[in-house]
Amino acid sequence: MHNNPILRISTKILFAPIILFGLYVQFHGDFGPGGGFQAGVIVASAFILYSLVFGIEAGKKLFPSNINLILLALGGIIYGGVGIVSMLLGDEFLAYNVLGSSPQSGQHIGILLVELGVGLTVSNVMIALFNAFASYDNIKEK
Amino acid sequence: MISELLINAFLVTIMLSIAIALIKTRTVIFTVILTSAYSLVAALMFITLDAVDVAFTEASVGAGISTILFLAAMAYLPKKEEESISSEFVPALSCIILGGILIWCSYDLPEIGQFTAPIHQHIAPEYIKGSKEDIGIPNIVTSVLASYRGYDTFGETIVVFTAGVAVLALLQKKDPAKKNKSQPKQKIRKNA
Amino acid sequence: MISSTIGIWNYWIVFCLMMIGLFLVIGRKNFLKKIVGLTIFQTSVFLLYITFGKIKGGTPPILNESIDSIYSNPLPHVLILTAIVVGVATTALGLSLVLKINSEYGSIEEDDISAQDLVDYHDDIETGKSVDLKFKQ
Amino acid sequence: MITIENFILITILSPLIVCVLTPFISNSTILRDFLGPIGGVISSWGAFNIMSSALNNQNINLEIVKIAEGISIGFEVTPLGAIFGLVASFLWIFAAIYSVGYMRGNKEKNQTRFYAFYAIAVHAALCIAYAGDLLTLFIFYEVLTFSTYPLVTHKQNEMAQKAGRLYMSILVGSSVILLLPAIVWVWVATGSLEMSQNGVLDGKIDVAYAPLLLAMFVFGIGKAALMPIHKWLPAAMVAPTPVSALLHAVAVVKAGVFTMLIILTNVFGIDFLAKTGASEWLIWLASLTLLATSIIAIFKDDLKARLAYSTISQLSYITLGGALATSMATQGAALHIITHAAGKITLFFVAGALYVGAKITKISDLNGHGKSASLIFLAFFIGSLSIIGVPPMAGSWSKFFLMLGAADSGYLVVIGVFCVSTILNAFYLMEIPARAFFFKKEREVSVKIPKLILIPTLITSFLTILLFFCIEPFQNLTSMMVGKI
Amino acid sequence: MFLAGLIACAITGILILVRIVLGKTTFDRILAVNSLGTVIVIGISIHGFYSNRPEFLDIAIVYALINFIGTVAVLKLFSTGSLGGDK
Amino acid sequence: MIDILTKNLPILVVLCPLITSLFVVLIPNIFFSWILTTLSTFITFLFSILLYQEIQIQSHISYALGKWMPPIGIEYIIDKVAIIPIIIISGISFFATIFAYKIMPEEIEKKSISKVYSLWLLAIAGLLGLVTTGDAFNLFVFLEISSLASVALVAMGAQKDKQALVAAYNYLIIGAVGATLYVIGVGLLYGITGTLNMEDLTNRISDLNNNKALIAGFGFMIIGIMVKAAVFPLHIWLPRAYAYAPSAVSVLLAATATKASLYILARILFSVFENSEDLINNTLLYVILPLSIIAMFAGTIMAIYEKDIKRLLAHSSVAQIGYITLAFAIGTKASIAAGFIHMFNHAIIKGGLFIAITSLGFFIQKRITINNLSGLGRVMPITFFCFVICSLSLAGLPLTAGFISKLYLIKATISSDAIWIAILILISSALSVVYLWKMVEVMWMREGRKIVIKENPAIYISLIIITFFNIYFGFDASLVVNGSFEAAEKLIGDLK
Amino acid sequence: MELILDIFTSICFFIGSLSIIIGACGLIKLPDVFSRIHAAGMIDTGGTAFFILGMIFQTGWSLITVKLILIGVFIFFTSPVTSHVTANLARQKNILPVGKKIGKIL
Repeated sequence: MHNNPILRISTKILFAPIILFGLYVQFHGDFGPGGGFQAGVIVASAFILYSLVFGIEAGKKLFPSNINLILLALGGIIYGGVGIVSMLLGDEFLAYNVLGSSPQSGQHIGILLVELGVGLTVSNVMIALFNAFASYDNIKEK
Repeated sequence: MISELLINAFLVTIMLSIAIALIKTRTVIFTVILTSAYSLVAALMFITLDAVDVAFTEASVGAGISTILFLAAMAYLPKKEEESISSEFVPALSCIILGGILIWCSYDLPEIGQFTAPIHQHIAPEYIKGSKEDIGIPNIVTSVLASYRGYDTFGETIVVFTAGVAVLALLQKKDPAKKNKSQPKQKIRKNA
Repeated sequence: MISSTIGIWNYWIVFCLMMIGLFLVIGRKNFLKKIVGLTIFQTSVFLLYITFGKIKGGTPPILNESIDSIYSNPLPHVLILTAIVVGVATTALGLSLVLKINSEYGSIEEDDISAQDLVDYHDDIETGKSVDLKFKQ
Repeated sequence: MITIENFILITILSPLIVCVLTPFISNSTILRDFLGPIGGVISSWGAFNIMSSALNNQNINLEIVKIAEGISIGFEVTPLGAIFGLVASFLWIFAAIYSVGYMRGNKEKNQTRFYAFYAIAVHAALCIAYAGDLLTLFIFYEVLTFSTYPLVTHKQNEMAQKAGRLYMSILVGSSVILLLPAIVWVWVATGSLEMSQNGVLDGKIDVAYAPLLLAMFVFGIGKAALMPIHKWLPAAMVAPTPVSALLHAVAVVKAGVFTMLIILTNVFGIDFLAKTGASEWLIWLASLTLLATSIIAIFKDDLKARLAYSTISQLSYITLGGALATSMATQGAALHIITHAAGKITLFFVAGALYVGAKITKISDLNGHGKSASLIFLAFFIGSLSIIGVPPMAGSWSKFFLMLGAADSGYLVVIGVFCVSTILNAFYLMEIPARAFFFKKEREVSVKIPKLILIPTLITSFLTILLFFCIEPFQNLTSMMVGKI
Repeated sequence: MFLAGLIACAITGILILVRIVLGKTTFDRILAVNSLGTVIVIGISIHGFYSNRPEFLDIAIVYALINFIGTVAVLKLFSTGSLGGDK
Repeated sequence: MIDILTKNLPILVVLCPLITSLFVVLIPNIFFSWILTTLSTFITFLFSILLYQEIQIQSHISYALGKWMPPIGIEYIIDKVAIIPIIIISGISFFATIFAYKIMPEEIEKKSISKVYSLWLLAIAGLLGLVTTGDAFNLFVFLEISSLASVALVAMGAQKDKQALVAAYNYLIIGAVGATLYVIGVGLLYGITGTLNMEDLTNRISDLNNNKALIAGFGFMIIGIMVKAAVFPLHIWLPRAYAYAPSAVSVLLAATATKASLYILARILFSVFENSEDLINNTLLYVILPLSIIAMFAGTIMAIYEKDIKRLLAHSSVAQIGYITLAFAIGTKASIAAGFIHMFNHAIIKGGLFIAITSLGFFIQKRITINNLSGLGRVMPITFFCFVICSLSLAGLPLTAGFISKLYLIKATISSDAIWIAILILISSALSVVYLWKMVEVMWMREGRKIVIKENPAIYISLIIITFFNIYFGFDASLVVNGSFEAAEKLIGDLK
Repeated sequence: MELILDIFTSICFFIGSLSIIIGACGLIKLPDVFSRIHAAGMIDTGGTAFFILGMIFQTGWSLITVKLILIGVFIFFTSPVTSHVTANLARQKNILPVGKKIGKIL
């Protein structure tokens, strides 16, 4: 597929809009269907498409695996961090009300951050999974 | 109402036929594609059942990502499924029994779509009301997901994280350069 | 009887789908097929939950000022969102195990593998020709 | 002034201290070897004091650990316990000296381990003697089983492994499967684990169930070696002889019959037994065991095996005495613990001495050795007479009381059994001195017996005679035991 | 009107399914699946309008995306034998 | 600050390992990742002890996550029952982590060690979350966290022995089926009650008598949990998973994994469904009781004929789980208390046994079969001694923890007029002496290879501590016994 | 006004339906992969275009319209690409159009 210029160029063109769409789903999740998971998967699928067309090594060059690992943990840390901050501010775990000036704005901030955490983790896990599977070589380890 | 029923019936028939085809087929690529199709049809079904977010997720996660994972894994696996020697009678029987129990109990389940069912009366109204008042987000699913049951979602993020770490740890590539350096290990052990 | 049957027939189909999935898991010996079966099984369970959440004449639970209507129950949707992701995590882990199994055993059929294991076990214990369990680098 | 409670601690703790100290001083052989006898002296000093205060009818009670609500480890001195404690601790002195001689003479390996476990076995036996409730009794009963396992399998070879397996399976199996539920049954029925002098079960348990409960106890106490579960005892003969002496004379089997007597008198109560006749079947079983094992003993050529079967039959005397459920018979049974201990330990000492001195294990090889080792065979002779029950040896007292008890209870057949068994006893025991003194020597083997073996053997044989004359304090204790308060 | 569109989509879907089942070569099937995806995307969009909640369009986009990536993946699998290669 | 701590203790117990796991995965250094893991488990243990003290004062803590009141939001419930598995899991995991220090780098590639520690913490966090949660669906999520993490941990044994992969695979599939069955059950119950909160569920099913969906939902839930708890016919994943996992992992799993599920089983039986008495009584009498009795014997007999030691211990776990479920099945206050006592004691016993066996195996560098153990008792006296103590404790020798549990179990059976069950329990426990003694005998009697082994304190320190607990709780069991009785009282009230 | 829009929509839908059904029939009827690509193209282009046009008539000008256009553009982009790659691969795997022999068309 590497030698197919049509596919390569169309992938390059589609790459940015897909990620844009992912971000839209991520941040529009409060108003329409969507949210962290879906956005994460869409963003991940952009990278997966890239890796499919240009090869896994190129994909890893685009998105190095150590950054992938850090972001993978970071998503969870953001999520947990929101909970811990709310705990430190004197409320229960994941009680977003204290995060903002009013309960509603607190909830908004909380949900935004939390969804961001979910999105980060999901997208990075999906990319990591794909990379791990696709670059697994079948030679018997001896 | 009839049209809803029709769409439902149509999709369900497709799902059943896919499932039966899955039992029949022994080719791995077919199995994978049929699974993907099953997820896709399930996503359509979710749409007709008013679960937009779920359909969204099922389409992207269930149909998209898992299919790609299946395909990626399939590349290294045998392409055909062998016929098993052992009888499939006992598993089939136990499945039929379980299914029978479920069908038996379904007579006491609330009818589909009935507004008076306890499930719609007990907690759900508070979410629908609260989402507007307490949280101020139109998408109730998001508000329940991220706030009311935010801890579930946290756990689920952790599940995804777990799976990621697990797969990374399992399928870690061994550095071919380091293969020869296994000798010092031996020494440590003797000292231990 | 008939009216109630119409009210619940959807459940029946869902149950049938579930059991087909379960059958694939416990009846088939191919490791990949088992995972596929698990996916089917779980997806069917999701359908069950979503069916519970449906209200006749309801709309998706996204508030809309212009429409004044009944919203379907959002809670099952949330639960299933969680469950879908859990399901894909399980699938991914299972697939990675299957990959490893295939590269170690050269097969993913249960019969084959247990036969190999049996031979190994026998070698190990009965004849004392013990496998050296040193850490493979 | 040392209070009587502290005496209990002294008695039971000194073997434990010996056990703990032994591994630490294993470099200095002499110190290590004589730690045992020293411990024995201290311990028996305590036991003497306990016995004297028991004679003064003092109530001695000591709670050590409270494990949980309603369960604790505690000690209480009963008359029977005082006797058994004295026997165990006093004979330990000689057994310890003897084992030093034996181990050195035989150049055994792992002596440190041996002494340590030897001491812990004695500790367990003493704890059984002074056990204050059923649970403590059971706990140390098990400790005794497990601590003697390394002793039995001391040689660590195939034979020892098999014997050890049998030993453990019978003793642990019986005690866990039957004794423990029986104890818990009593616990549930009476609401406590206490024992009392007149029994605790009267009125607390359905009379129809009493024989069943008794059976659970009787077969649960594997150490008493009643007929179907006696196999472990001959099997355990692979152990070094000091261990056999300990097993068959001092600690293990005596702990078994002691437990049996305690159960019969202090849990069931002899009145209750007599009233309900719950123990009737036990009389027949014990009689059967008694006769059968005596007959088996006759056909055994291995000296230690013969002694082992003899032990089984003598143990049945004690069980039978308890089962007859009259005060006389019970007294006789209690006295038999002492007298048989003194006699049997002598016999085992002799067997060990012959093994060390001339590597003789078979009776048929004994012919004509009487001259070269006359003192040893004399000791054997005295010991045998005591076991048979000939005055002026101690054994005559216990047999006398047992006969009286049998007459009291009305089971005249039992008297017959006693008589037949005495004849059989004489037959299989007297063969040995007879062969030694009167038969012709077949091969020339020099018998050299170390002093450390000879001296304790002679002392214990002398004890059997001494006991005949000072039986009174013991008899007082036994009558206290059956006395109604 | 919308229902008519839906029914048309359903009929088309069934027809395409027939092709998938008949198959012949794998590429036929891939082609058919791709077309089926398109039809389903249209169907989802129409269903959104039919039930007065056009939010469904997001799903349609995702569906199209997944359809595309899936097809590319299957094609890649057929051309190189694995998803990882860079041929 | 202290105030925040005390207020949030229930969640902190779970959160501590959970959050740390996210960081551990980023540390490439073996030593530092271990330090962080140990620290985290230690703090968790500390938290659980603080929680225990808190429980003595308050007796029932309900923690509303996100400040949403229970039926709406997710609730954490900690009472005198839940505290028992919490203490077990956090305590054992702490000692297992200490044990892992030396043994983990030997069995697992250096590159993946930090990931393994991360999974390790996730498994612990999952188990703790399982125990603390008061929400039926949240339970499923944590069930999955713990099972996915444990599956991955088991699979890491593949670097030693490829059978670990199949073991892990079976564990995964069976576990996932179990979890899905559980979800079906929860779904059916949700369908008829409309709630997921367990306490709310209890109230709302009280007026649903003989509802078929209720019965089916209950059945599916129980089956799902029984799979996870390895109750007899559903235990097939367990022996292999324990046997082929890396040493440290088998210690962790054997001591903790099934305990959490057993606790959930007890809770579903006696707390969630307390109002449908007929259903529960029938289940106990006709399902769980026979299964437990079969499990007791099947597990023991399998163990007797098994020659791979880790599998042997795993079979024995099946039997011991049988004891615990049997205690639940009798259903009186005393017997449930006995079940909890045994749960606690079995955790420390199995933990000790697995540590001892795996450290023996660590030195022989072979699969730990019965033949390979010969003579090891003489070269490794400390480990051997601890092994003997722990096995005596398993066999129920007096003055060890195992005796206490057996004693109370038998007392409970006899006082509920089931003397034949008591005898059966004792026969099975006497049989268990057979396989334990077989091992001791081999190590003690046989001549081994001539090897000089210096035992390493880093390995045996946790073994000695756990062995000490085995003896200590044999002497002073009042803590465990009182706690268990309070738990049983809390579960079934004063009714029985 | 609405009526006119509805009529427009109806017409569009009609054409769209017609084209997808014809495309599907083509998929079944036509003899080989290469010719079937044409039929598939019918569905992908004609059908999508008309249906989306029809729906745009319904919405007026809003975010939904943008999304609809996005879908249209996306499908316009991707389906020819996939068709092309499919045909390309089919050729590589030596699948020949009906009636052609190896070497003739290259």
